[in-house]
Amino acid sequence: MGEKVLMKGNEAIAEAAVKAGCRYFFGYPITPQNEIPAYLSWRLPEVGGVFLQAESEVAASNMVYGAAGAGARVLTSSSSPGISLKAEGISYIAGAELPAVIVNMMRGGPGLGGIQPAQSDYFQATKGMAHGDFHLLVLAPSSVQEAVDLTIDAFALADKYRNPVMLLADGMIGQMMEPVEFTREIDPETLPDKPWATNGAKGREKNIINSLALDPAELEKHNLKLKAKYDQMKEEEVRFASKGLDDAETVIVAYGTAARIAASAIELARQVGYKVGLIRPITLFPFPEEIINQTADKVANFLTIEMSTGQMIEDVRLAVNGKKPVHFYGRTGGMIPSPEEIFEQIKIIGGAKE
Amino acid sequence: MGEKVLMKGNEAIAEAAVKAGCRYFFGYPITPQNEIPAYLSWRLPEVGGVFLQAESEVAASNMVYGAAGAGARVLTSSSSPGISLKAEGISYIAGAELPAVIVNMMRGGPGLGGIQPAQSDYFQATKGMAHGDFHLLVLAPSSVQEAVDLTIDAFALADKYRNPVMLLADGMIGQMMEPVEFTREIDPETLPDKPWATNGAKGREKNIINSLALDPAELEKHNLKLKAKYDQMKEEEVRFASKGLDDAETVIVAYGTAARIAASAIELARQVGYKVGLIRPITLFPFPEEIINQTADKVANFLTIEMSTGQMIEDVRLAVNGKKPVHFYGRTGGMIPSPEEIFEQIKIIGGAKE
Amino acid sequence: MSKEKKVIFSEEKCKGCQLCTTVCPVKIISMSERINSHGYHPAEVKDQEACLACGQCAIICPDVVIKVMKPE
Amino acid sequence: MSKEKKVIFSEEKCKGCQLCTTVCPVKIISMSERINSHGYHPAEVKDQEACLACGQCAIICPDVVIKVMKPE
Amino acid sequence: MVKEDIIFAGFGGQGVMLMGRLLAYAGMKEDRHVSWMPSYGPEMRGGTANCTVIVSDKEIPSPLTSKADIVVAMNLPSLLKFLDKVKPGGKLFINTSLIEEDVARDDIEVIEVNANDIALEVGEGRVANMVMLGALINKVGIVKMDTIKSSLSDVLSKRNHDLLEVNKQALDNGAKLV
Amino acid sequence: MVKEDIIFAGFGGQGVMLMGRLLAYAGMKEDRHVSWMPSYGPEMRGGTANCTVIVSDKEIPSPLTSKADIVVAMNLPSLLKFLDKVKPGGKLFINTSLIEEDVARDDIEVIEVNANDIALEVGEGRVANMVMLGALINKVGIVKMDTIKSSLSDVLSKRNHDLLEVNKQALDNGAKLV
Amino acid sequence: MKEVAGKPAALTDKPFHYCPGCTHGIIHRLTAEVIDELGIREETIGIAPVGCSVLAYEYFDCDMHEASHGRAPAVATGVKRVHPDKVVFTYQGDGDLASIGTAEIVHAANRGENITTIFVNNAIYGMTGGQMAPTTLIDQKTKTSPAGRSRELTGSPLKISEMLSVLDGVTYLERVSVHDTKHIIKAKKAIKKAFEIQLAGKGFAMVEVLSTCPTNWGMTPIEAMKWLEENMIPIYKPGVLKDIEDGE
Amino acid sequence: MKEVAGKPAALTDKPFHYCPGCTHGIIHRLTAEVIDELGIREETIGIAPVGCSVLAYEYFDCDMHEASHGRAPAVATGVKRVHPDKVVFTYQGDGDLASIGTAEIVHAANRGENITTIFVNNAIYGMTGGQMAPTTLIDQKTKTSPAGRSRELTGSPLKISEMLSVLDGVTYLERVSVHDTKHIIKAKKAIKKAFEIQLAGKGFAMVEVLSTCPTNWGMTPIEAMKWLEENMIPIYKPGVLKDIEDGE
Ligand SMILES: Cc1ncc(C[n+]2csc(CCOP(=O)(O)OP(=O)(O)O)c2C)c(N)n1
Ligand SMILES: Cc1ncc(C[n+]2csc(CCOP(=O)(O)OP(=O)(O)O)c2C)c(N)n1
Ligand code: SF4
Ligand code: SF4
Ligand code: SF4
Ligand code: SF4
Ligand code: SF4
Ligand code: SF4
Ligand SMILES: [Mg+2]
Ligand SMILES: [Mg+2]
Repeated sequence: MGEKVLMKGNEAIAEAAVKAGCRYFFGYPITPQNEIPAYLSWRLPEVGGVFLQAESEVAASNMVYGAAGAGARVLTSSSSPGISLKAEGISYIAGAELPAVIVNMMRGGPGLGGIQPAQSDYFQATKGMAHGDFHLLVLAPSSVQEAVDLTIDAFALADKYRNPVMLLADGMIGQMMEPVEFTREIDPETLPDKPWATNGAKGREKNIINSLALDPAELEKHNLKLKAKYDQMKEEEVRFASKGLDDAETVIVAYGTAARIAASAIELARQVGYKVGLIRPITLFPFPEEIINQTADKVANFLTIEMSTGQMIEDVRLAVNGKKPVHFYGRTGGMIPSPEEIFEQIKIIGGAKE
Repeated sequence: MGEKVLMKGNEAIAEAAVKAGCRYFFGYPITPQNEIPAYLSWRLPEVGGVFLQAESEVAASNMVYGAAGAGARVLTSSSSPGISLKAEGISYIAGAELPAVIVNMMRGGPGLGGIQPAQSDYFQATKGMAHGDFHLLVLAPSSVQEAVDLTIDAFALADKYRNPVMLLADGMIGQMMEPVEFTREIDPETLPDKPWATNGAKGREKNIINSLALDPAELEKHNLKLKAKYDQMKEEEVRFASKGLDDAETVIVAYGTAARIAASAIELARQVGYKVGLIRPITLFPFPEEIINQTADKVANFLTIEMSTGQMIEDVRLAVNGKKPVHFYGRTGGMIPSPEEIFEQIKIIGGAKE
Repeated sequence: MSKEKKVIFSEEKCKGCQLCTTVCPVKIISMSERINSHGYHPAEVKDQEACLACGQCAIICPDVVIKVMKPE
Repeated sequence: MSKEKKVIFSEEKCKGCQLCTTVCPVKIISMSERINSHGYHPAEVKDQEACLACGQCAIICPDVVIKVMKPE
Repeated sequence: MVKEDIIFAGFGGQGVMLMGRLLAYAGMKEDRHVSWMPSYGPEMRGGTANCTVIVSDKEIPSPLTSKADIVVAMNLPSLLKFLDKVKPGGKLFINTSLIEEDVARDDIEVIEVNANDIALEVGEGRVANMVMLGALINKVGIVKMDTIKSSLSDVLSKRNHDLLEVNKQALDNGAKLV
Repeated sequence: MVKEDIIFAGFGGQGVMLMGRLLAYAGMKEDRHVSWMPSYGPEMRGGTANCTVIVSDKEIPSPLTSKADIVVAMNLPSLLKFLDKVKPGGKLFINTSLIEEDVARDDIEVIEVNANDIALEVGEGRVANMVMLGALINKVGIVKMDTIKSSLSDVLSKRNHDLLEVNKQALDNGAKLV
Repeated sequence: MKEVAGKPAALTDKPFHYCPGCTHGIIHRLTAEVIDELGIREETIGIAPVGCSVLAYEYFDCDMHEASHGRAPAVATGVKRVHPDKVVFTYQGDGDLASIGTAEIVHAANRGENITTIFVNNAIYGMTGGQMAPTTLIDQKTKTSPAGRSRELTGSPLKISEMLSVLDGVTYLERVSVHDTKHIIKAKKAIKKAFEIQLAGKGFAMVEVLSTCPTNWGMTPIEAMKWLEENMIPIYKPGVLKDIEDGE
Repeated sequence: MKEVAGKPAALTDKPFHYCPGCTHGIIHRLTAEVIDELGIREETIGIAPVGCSVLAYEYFDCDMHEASHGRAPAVATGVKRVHPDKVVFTYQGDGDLASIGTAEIVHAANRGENITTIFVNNAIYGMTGGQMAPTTLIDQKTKTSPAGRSRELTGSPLKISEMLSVLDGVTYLERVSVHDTKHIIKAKKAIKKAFEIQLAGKGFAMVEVLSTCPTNWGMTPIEAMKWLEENMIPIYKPGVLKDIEDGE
């Protein structure tokens, strides 16, 4: 521990899960996240855990549902089409208030789409993942090290809220290698007991894991309880990184891979006098509304960069709430925007300089 | 035709599909939409069509995918959890640009939830249905007659855009009986040919139904093509109904069942001097942004009413764009707001009257 | 002969399905005139002494209505 | 004996898998020194006359590289 | 504006849904706005079934009602469940063939109909619902009795058409009670 | 700020991914910021494989690069694919053992390395990649050759550790070429 | 006085919500009796399906996990892999197990997942109001086969137990019925054996129980029992389909 | 000169993207030859799976519909119900058909859906880089069974063809191999028969074709052919598993 190693994002996430005390993985192969199951297929048995390749994503998410209900720290990972198949199961996990961590290594869509990096599942992750009033807590790393750190946090957050947490990244984060350090390691034996788990009703009342409530009044109560959790997340869990907000005239909002590239573009732009800042949401739900809203009082405009045709921009606009224009630039289908392209957009918004 | 009959919403929708020239239904039972398949199970054979109960929602949506690719007008229907299972298939249908009509008779969620009416799948229907950059065209009836009319329109819109269209209603619309008139009937034989359909490459180049594009540049092009369709929908297909906007100080935005009840509340409120208007989105995607934005210049505030903890409110806020406060009142889990409750909210927002 | 009942019906749980009546070897189970709070005519045994405590009725009862006691 | 080739390889399609070499009853298929534009050494038959036009090579070739002609 | 909100409630099997549909259908024939909304779901299983019918001269906002003008309770559980739903000044029809209890409200009008007994008199226990509906129509007159009768053949499923006459008889006998 | 963007490209099987990883690993050992990004997906199947390595004194924004400082082309298809990616003034290493074509650009420096031939001299055709990497390091010096060598045992999978010495030899022989 | 029949301890006091005469109740009781007899109530985690028995979690007095429709075997796999020393059973209807959940039961069975499955085949979708199930008989009328099930359009009744018994991972598979007391007693034996196999760590065991749905069959409970006997039994023959221990 | 072997008309000119020696190419060619011989190219709609053969729509010169992973039988059902007079086939891998798509193939088969299925069993997930399939052999090393497949943890190789052949809706089911020319010729006969059955309107027909994946097996194509013969054939015995016409 504590030593730097060079790892692929996917493998680093897998190792981070183990370090977080996760001992159960259920998943189904799909590019570009296959290194996660491949890694865990030898690593979990090594630490006494269970790796099981499910017959499908539908089965995988229900195995996760079962294992989470049984009290385990449990992980599943997939990429876009596979996540869509997990939707119903995820809704059950959220409805039954179970902790679980789900990785979505996004690729281009819709349909079979492609396998290159994309960010076109933002809406799915933050809003309409499945039926019913619920939210995932969504974490968006922009480096391999951050993927590691957020994976470890993800398990803790899932337990804290008894809610599924999604690590939302793209094929680039999953496939690239960067140096990482593992500074934390959690022994699952030391984790607090889950008194609600289905592990046999020995000497206690029976436990029930369930999301059914035929009485609407009861279901409404449940919905409001869930909502209170999401509100608490909004209070306590918002994370973002920012840069150059002090003097910025234009602020780019971007997450994950897009944010890294935006940072490059900002450097280019600052070299020639454009005052550009960056707000990088790290939690996508809860979304860092407040900082964006406050920043809107100081800057001239916003530029949202996404590897999609425009999804997060809605949250940015909701946060800006009409105070300033919010521009958009996106690439899709596996195309990665270049710093130069973004710089061009900055120029268009910021007017002539020099 | 043209005679009034008293029908359940679900049965009326089923009959409307037949009248629209739909001859294929693939679905899986789920409350509260079971009258749709039950009706079509005898009605379709009567008109030479095919009713097939699929082994699951996943299979159903892929049967629809196949039948739509083969050139048919095809319907599927489900309710919330079943729609989640159809997500991947729907993403394929959208990605492959196929026309199909999907009914979601919403019930409370998440998870198994309940079976009473709810509107908590708004996000799913309008935004994050599944992975990838795509949208359904979403129609939200608020009466049985409107359900009929929109169902017939849905097939035409699906064909026009080669895009799946969702009829989004709730258990109440599906279960209630109201008088309906069928004024249109389309003979499927008279529908324009679909030259792209897979019906055998006789005397022509082969046709391919597909959503795969391994080359990111190609996939991006495809994504932009899809986006252009959505933009065209925004230009051409926005529908809404409104009432009392001339003198309104407060405008309620609500759709479907919630809008009917809001209309009651508005009557109560107007009786005692509150100037309240109603904007009822009929298309949820494309969302009637413009009318709301324009209205925001004239009124003091908005009140969004939903049978959820708050989903459409985001689109309302995006449309209002900070010009005026947007309030929210919702009931969930199958609870139906009463006109009196809504009236209370109007009083809170509108201050003391009389 | 015991004074205690051999076959006891939790009347409120009975749904009047009549299945028990079909299996009693001595045909002593009948449906009562009473209606329980769920609106069912519950099954009853008037002639307790004729009961063989064979348990057949309890075996087929889908609603765990019937307890059968055997004198030891 | 015909002047035309009996067995014709679409060299650009060949992936050098060598499967054809294993089935030729007269063992006349060998891998060429050449590299095609995909970087594979294509299979070839130098001794066309020895070819029986039996089609075995074409039957096993996974890439539809081989056309076999039989003099009529 | 005339608008009547009516809740019909009873055991599944007592034909409460049909009573509601028949009333709604007749309302439609008289060119009124109508809606019929059933309770649905697994609670039907052995429990109570109910539906809400609204007949109005104007568009009907919600097909459900928080306070009904009229509640028809065909059995005791239904009475207990819906008693509070009758709006002050409203009417409550109770099937005294199955309900012996007294009604614990004095701000409403209670109409007692021994529907099952009358139905048996007609010779068909199953038409208690029509007896009750006959009483209702005669008392409240939301739609014309003739419209109800002429709607019967449209609303009753074909296989019950042999019961048309008995149903009409039941309607009449019910009407006579109030 | 020193930042080098390098693309390694060749057939799958030529070990281009390993060249990249080794360089990135050595960069990490020298406490630089590094990233390694592979091409991925079914195009690997028989097609070209490539990876982008960035070694920098500052945080690395994008692990991909639109214009590389250095491109290493181990075969012809790779050369054709990546020639345009070399930034003006940049360097192009080509494996002349497999590439006979001339390079049609004169705004870049072309370094020719007959990597396969040299590898065969070392007695192991598979280490052409190390020959090339040796040449690269000697020419450009992004990291120290010693760091590369000491990284070898960490980066090579255990079952190839018997090839450690051959690899080092190849690195040296490659270095000598430029 | 000795109680010869009554409520098993592994059932709660909650009255079943099932329709009058529905044999789900019998099968619940048998399962609970087996749990009692094996003394495993405190070690057992039951997986309830989506189907009429969706509320099974209220009736069994052991830990219960409500699955999503059809996925009980996957949920059970998740639970069992976390607690291999505990007893895990699924209780599933024919829509649940033989239709939407086909993949999950096939793969749990093939993996030899060490769980017990009670498969309640009533040839119909009870909960949703009587739609056709894969196990619906030819010519049987349902809400979605109003003219009777057609072999031509929808195939034959799915013999999923016969199909599963082909799989190596299946240790024990028996089909039983509850249409009369003799068969009920046999059914209980089979259920007991299916749990014992799990306790012995011997792999996947399943009991298919032929069951009635008076409501959606449109019959009285007594008629339903008869219909089961006369119509289902000839198609779904009771008996041991697989028993590895018997070398079968 | 007469062409005794060459490119069938039902294949386009597009070179396959398959790895060197991958037998997907052989199976494509056989299927195309059968389509040619039956003269049905202009009547045929093929359903491509998600798997290495995902691009099959580029190779077959007939109408093609790309399915989602595992759902080809459902997509085929949709197409066939709209065009009952056309010929519809699915081409599916073992991950596609025997894992994620289990429910879809079971139910298409049980319905006796009048389609033809070519099932390419290479005991691995080719496209995604060599993960374990349900058909992976015991002790076979894959990316997700790095120590070799364990029977205890993941069960035995899934004999899905044996399983399907139990179903009434299956008219014809044969397992063949393409590891040598003799078997290839037999494979073609089986594929032809499977199409002929559809043409005769006789119901569901499927051919399981044992196939290689040199890349993910980590072998040369020649070694892979041998490995198939020596390791797969004993487990997956070629032969007719069902042929209703033969009264079997
Ligand atoms: C994903 C999903 N699809 C469909 C349903 C609706 N549904 C509930 S139970 C059921 C089938 C019940 O039939 P079966 O499994 O045979 O059980 P039974 O009620 O007959 O005991 C269905 C389709 C659902 N809840 N979720
Ligand atoms: C829903 C979904 N899950 C997973 C994948 C990833 N995936 C693509 S192909 C494949 C399996 C391929 O294996 P197989 O079906 O055996 O075909 P082969 O490549 O071996 O011919 C998988 C899991 C996907 N594209 N979609
Ligand atoms: S125990 Fe036997 S004899 Fe006694 S009532 Fe029951 S069935 Fe009849
Ligand atoms: S079997 Fe049980 S529920 Fe049915 S009538 Fe007898 S006691 Fe009542
Ligand atoms: S046709 Fe026969 S003899 Fe001729 S090259 Fe091919 S395999 Fe050899
Ligand atoms: S079998 Fe075909 S691809 Fe393989 S070497 Fe021979 S000709 Fe080339
Ligand atoms: S609907 Fe059928 S299966 Fe369900 S409880 Fe009623 S009788 Fe039993
Ligand atoms: S990965 Fe395997 S199955 Fe796929 S093309 Fe290559 S050899 Fe064939
Ligand atoms: Mg059932
Ligand atoms: Mg495979």
